[in-house]
Amino acid sequence: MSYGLALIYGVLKIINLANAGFLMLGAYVTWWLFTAYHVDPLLAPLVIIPVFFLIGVGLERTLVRRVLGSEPIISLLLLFGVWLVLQNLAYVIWTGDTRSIENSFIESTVKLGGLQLSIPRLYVFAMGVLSLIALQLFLTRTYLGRAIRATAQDRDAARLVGVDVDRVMGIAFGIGIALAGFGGSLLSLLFSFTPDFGRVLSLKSFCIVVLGGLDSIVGVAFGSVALAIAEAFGVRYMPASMQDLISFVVLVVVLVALPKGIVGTLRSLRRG
Amino acid sequence: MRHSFLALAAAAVACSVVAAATPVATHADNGPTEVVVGAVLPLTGEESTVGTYYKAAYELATKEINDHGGVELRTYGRKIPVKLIIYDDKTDAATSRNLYERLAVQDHVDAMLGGYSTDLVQAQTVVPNQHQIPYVGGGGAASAIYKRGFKTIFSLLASIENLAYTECDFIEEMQAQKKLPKPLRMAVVFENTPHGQDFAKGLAQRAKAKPQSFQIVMNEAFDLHGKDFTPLLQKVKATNANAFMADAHLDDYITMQRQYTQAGMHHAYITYGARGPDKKGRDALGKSADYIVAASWWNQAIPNAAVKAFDDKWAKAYPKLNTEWYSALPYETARTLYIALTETGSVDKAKLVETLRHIDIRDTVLPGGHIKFPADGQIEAPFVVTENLPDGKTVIVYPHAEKTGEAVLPVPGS
Amino acid sequence: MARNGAFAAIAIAALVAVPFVAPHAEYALDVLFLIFLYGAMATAWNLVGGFAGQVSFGHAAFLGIGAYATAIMTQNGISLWISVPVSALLAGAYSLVIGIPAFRLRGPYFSIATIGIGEATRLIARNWSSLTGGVSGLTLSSAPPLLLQYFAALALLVAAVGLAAWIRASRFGYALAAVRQDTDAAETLGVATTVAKTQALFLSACILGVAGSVYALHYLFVSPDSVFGFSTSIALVIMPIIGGLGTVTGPLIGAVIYTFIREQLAATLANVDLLAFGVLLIAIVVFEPRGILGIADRIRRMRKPPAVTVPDG
Amino acid sequence: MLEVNALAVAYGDVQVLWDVTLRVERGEIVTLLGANGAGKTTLLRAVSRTVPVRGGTIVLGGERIERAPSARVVELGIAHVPEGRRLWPDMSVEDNLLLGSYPRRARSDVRGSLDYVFGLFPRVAERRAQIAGTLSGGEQQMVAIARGLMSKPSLLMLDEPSLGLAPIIVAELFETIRRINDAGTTVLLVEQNVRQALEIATRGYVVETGRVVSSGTRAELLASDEIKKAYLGL
Amino acid sequence: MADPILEGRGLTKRFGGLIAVDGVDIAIERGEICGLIGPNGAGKSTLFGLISGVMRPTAGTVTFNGRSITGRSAHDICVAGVAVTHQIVRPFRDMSVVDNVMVGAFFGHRPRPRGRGGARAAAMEELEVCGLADRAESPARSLTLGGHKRLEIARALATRPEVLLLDEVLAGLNPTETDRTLDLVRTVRERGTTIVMVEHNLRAVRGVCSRIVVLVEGRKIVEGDPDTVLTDERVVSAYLGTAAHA
Repeated sequence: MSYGLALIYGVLKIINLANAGFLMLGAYVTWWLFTAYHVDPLLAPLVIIPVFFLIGVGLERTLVRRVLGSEPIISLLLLFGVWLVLQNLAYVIWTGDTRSIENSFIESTVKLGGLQLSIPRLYVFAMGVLSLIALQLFLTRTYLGRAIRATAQDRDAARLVGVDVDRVMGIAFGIGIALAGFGGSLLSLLFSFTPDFGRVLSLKSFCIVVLGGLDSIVGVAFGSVALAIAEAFGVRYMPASMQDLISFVVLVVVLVALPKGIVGTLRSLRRG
Repeated sequence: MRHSFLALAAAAVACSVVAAATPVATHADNGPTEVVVGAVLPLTGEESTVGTYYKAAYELATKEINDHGGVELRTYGRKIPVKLIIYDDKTDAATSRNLYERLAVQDHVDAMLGGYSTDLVQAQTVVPNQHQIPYVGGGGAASAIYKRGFKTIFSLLASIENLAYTECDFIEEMQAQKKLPKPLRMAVVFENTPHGQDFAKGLAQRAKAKPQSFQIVMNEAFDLHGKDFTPLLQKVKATNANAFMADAHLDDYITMQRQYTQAGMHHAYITYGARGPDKKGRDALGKSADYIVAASWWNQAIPNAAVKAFDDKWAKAYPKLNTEWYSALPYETARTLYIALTETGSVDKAKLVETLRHIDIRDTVLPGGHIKFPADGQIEAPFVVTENLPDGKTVIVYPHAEKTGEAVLPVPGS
Repeated sequence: MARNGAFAAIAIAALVAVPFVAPHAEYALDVLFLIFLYGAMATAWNLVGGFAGQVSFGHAAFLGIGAYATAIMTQNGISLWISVPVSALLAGAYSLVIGIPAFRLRGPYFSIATIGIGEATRLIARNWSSLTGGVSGLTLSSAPPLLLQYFAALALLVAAVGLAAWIRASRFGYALAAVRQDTDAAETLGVATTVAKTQALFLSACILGVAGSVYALHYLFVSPDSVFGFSTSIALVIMPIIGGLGTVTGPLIGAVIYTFIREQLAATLANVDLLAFGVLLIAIVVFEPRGILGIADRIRRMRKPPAVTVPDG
Repeated sequence: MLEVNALAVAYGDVQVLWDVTLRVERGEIVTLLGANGAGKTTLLRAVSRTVPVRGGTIVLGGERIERAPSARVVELGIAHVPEGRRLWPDMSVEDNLLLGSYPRRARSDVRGSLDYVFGLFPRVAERRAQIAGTLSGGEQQMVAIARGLMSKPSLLMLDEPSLGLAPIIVAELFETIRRINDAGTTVLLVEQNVRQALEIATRGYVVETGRVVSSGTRAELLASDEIKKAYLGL
Repeated sequence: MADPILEGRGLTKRFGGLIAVDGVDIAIERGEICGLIGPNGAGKSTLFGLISGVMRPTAGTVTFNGRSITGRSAHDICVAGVAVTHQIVRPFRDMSVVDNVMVGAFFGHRPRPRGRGGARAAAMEELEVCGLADRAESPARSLTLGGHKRLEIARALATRPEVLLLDEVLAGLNPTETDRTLDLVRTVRERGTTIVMVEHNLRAVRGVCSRIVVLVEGRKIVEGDPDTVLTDERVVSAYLGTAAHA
């Protein structure tokens, strides 16, 4: 999900347009495991996270690394190409049919006070928060996590303390892709999907990441809350058919007006 | 650079000359060797599910004709086999239009079968109009398509306004039986497409005509292929509606109904327009799809022998594809074209259009029992209203002629 | 230079002659028409994305505005002599509205912002029913004859490529090339870089505006999802990159390949087109960022003895 | 312990070092002197393997390292404290320090290393929870050196540690460097504050446009004109 | 100084909490070669940035030929007549050498050269001066570092500047290239262009500059003729440091 984007951007300084593709793929793999092998969709991430991680590392090794040194736009285009390939492979393999996962868990709800809440929604929300906490703990408490942050902030300095920067970049890309797959797997519990699934969601992720500041994980959490509020609030006053407009407009306005995101702007104000 | 420019120019000229040399099919006096019929369908992309059915149905109807030697064209005094050309437009309007153009100018089709989904049909129908080629469609319901004065376009798919009217008639009957409250306060949400707009328009007209039966308490469009309808559903929840009247594509229907259930919403009456009985939706939604009322162009449960026969035929030809309305409609579409060709007796396009304009087919599996086109070319067939019942059962509850069971209304638990 | 001109003249003459040599080849004319249209569109995108190095994923907005402007004016009986230039100017005006803020961003940020702008424009078009007919779009009643369409598209292509060729060799072209390679260095050499980028975007938008007019008159149907669609923006990015970014003929070559793959191959082979484009894009970006022209250049150099090898890096 | 022989380094086609040869013995403080752009920083970067070597050899404790990856060099006991501190500004002081003990060799005794650097720099101990980017220049320099020491190096390479610091802090800093050396760590020091550097150095090398132009003990260098020539072009 | 061609007053630049340039007054006399020296981090390049419009000063003014150019954009300032070369060379790598210089001729040059031919002629003239005429058609990326530095100068000269700011043109050059570049600097001065150069190579500065301004930690500490300045104790200790226990 958005964290993956922030991580990849932070460490490799590239914008990952392929995120949309891996998000979609995460949803499809969950569905495929469920329909073909009756794997509980809640367990699918156990497969998806390691496999996508390896795919991410492989992608970084084989393709992304070759263009890291060149202009940023080149890596953007490369990952855009990866997205096109993923999306259309999905069309070939799974066709454009709408897919969705159905089991009793997905239908279940719970009453809390007067409110009826959907259990899968709560679950997805909780997993989102948990993954954020896990990621944050990983990044702040482990050597590898610290090395990732160090590489994001100053690659050369990381090298000087003995961090294998190339390896760390591969791992960061892998984690980013694994998170996108995980996100897709979670979202497959809530939505029906087609191979085009990731596009709008991914643009929203960009919006969230831009809101929060491109390389800040905490900012991402902040950004997603901000966007959710903006959408819920906006739809009250405008037709629901304009719902997505909100995120696009927020995306452009924030990019132009606050290029460091809200958290980044606050941070530089504090330092200034 | 120089070389490439030269190569480019050469390639362009070469390709056009080659194309120019392709012989134009000419009809000898004793008629063509085959009748060329073309269609462009969304075999991939968003609408590929239905597109695949359309292809299967067109092929089935064509195969039946060809198994009997082709269409009988009396002008030439013999049966002539049909050559069916189908292209894939990938659910893209511009491509769809270009490929119909290709059917017209390169494949020199004698007639066209229609594509599927409103926006594609809207874009593609300019081609048959421009080339004055007869076009029989079964896949674009929006009335706007047929209000453009295109003279060669015919459609077996009745308009969504009709769908709304049929549902309203059914609701009135239920109100008379005290199964639904009167007036019915409707929260109308519709996809922002001509399809959805027609649905909302139909309901609005009925609410205007019969305010004592219908009231619209909310009327709002949502964007196609939305991912999160919770804000919209919260808005619906905030109204005092007792009916939830939605119109949506399959994916949005699944997502929205799931979120509806999860939000713990209940209404005495709930519909998603044509969505409801289809297997994919029921598989995806499970119990959440129970009690949804739908109005459809066709249903395999229509209790008559012809429908049963079609169902069997379809199941035999395509054991992997369920019999859906989008099996029957395109099948009848192709059959209509072949009947019209036989009646015309030649491949003369103007004459064929003339035949279609006056055609009246009585042996159809479509509800209402006959196929006839009004001046604008869009059929005015009635819809069948179904209700999903628990355990995957579906009953036809309206009209009386096709009825297979009693409606369970209001929705239990509401 | 002169030889280039001569070849161009021969090519144009040949293309003008096609309808007369082969009057029944309607389908060939149709394909050529599409190549011209796509070629002009790709050339227009290339002014900004290739010459000035500002990769935009939202260029469909300009095509859409041109198409809608022409459709609306034609429906109201306004002559094409007026509606086509007005369409171009409206698209150009829109480019100024979005270009001025967007060019405060550089590189990938600009690209991401253009995705947002393009999609926002599409959504506005979908919802502004009174003007755009909403999602149902607008239908035009009658098309100009195919021959006229053919020549109009050819003229547009010649104009676009001519403009590109002229810009490339002009003072303006130097400004754009300098902006692409090092914006800051260009600035310190007196190039008003933001102005140059904005001018390029304006010209690009105007060409796309006219292309939109041609589109509307050919398709006779414009809807938000067809003309403002993201897939159109993608096509605009793909064609020049395949052919050769920042060159004059590259976008044209890209358009030929694109049209053939998309309109010919893909009609019978499902979903291979975008997949093929994705693979092509990856291959080109990783192995030969100069596109087909770059590959051709390599082949030529391999065949000829290396005349001057330039010591590098 | 460190031997550099006929080292040549170039960035692209810009050759920065030509045929540089020098030695650092265990326990010494060796200083590299020379004007800006002479190639001192590049020499350190060549040793820490963050710039490719074109020719020559670098030998550390008997192992050839001129082709080794940077992580290996750190593992072998070289810590390079780069010019401009290069802390990770958005991380806490503690995280910066902990990453300093990234090499496996150092991880076993992180606690001990922390105690050692906190003892050397009490101020760093006070600031351990603070975000590094918000420290003052002097504090950042202390953290940078402390981070280097966290890898338990046998050779500490310092690049312009006094840059941009107030004179009082510089004096304190040099005193600390001397203490680090006393505790057994060999030091290779690049410093523009020549006089101060020579005060604590055992020996020095003068580098001019990528070549070693003279070398000697502290006394020899203080006595010669080479330094003034190298710095002021006199 | 009676009539300085370029003058900065109270120039200050802050980056966050750091003051890179702190209230510097600097006046450049018409026709001189002025050296701007100081240890690393003294703020020399920042000062150049403020003058050339690449950065906006936090405080202070820049006047050129008596008119304020404070806060104007870099391209405006270039067209007005102040050109700058970059410390790290920034050629347009995909262009030929002459095309690189033509950018300067096309845009920085007033009056505008007549068309492509005019710009090319102007560019060739500068390439001749800079000794790059024989490499005119080579791709810019194929030059050596010395060539790149001279290309930077040629490009800047093509804008016909009255003042040329050279940022470490000698850095990384070998002695032969250094001498060649210094000769070029003298030639340019003889054509009437005023030169300000940031330089670390003090021997070279001594040889070519008529006046030196010394910056330390963002402040101007001393200025004057090279011999006086370079023996000034403040300068010496800025470069060599002060002994802690001296």
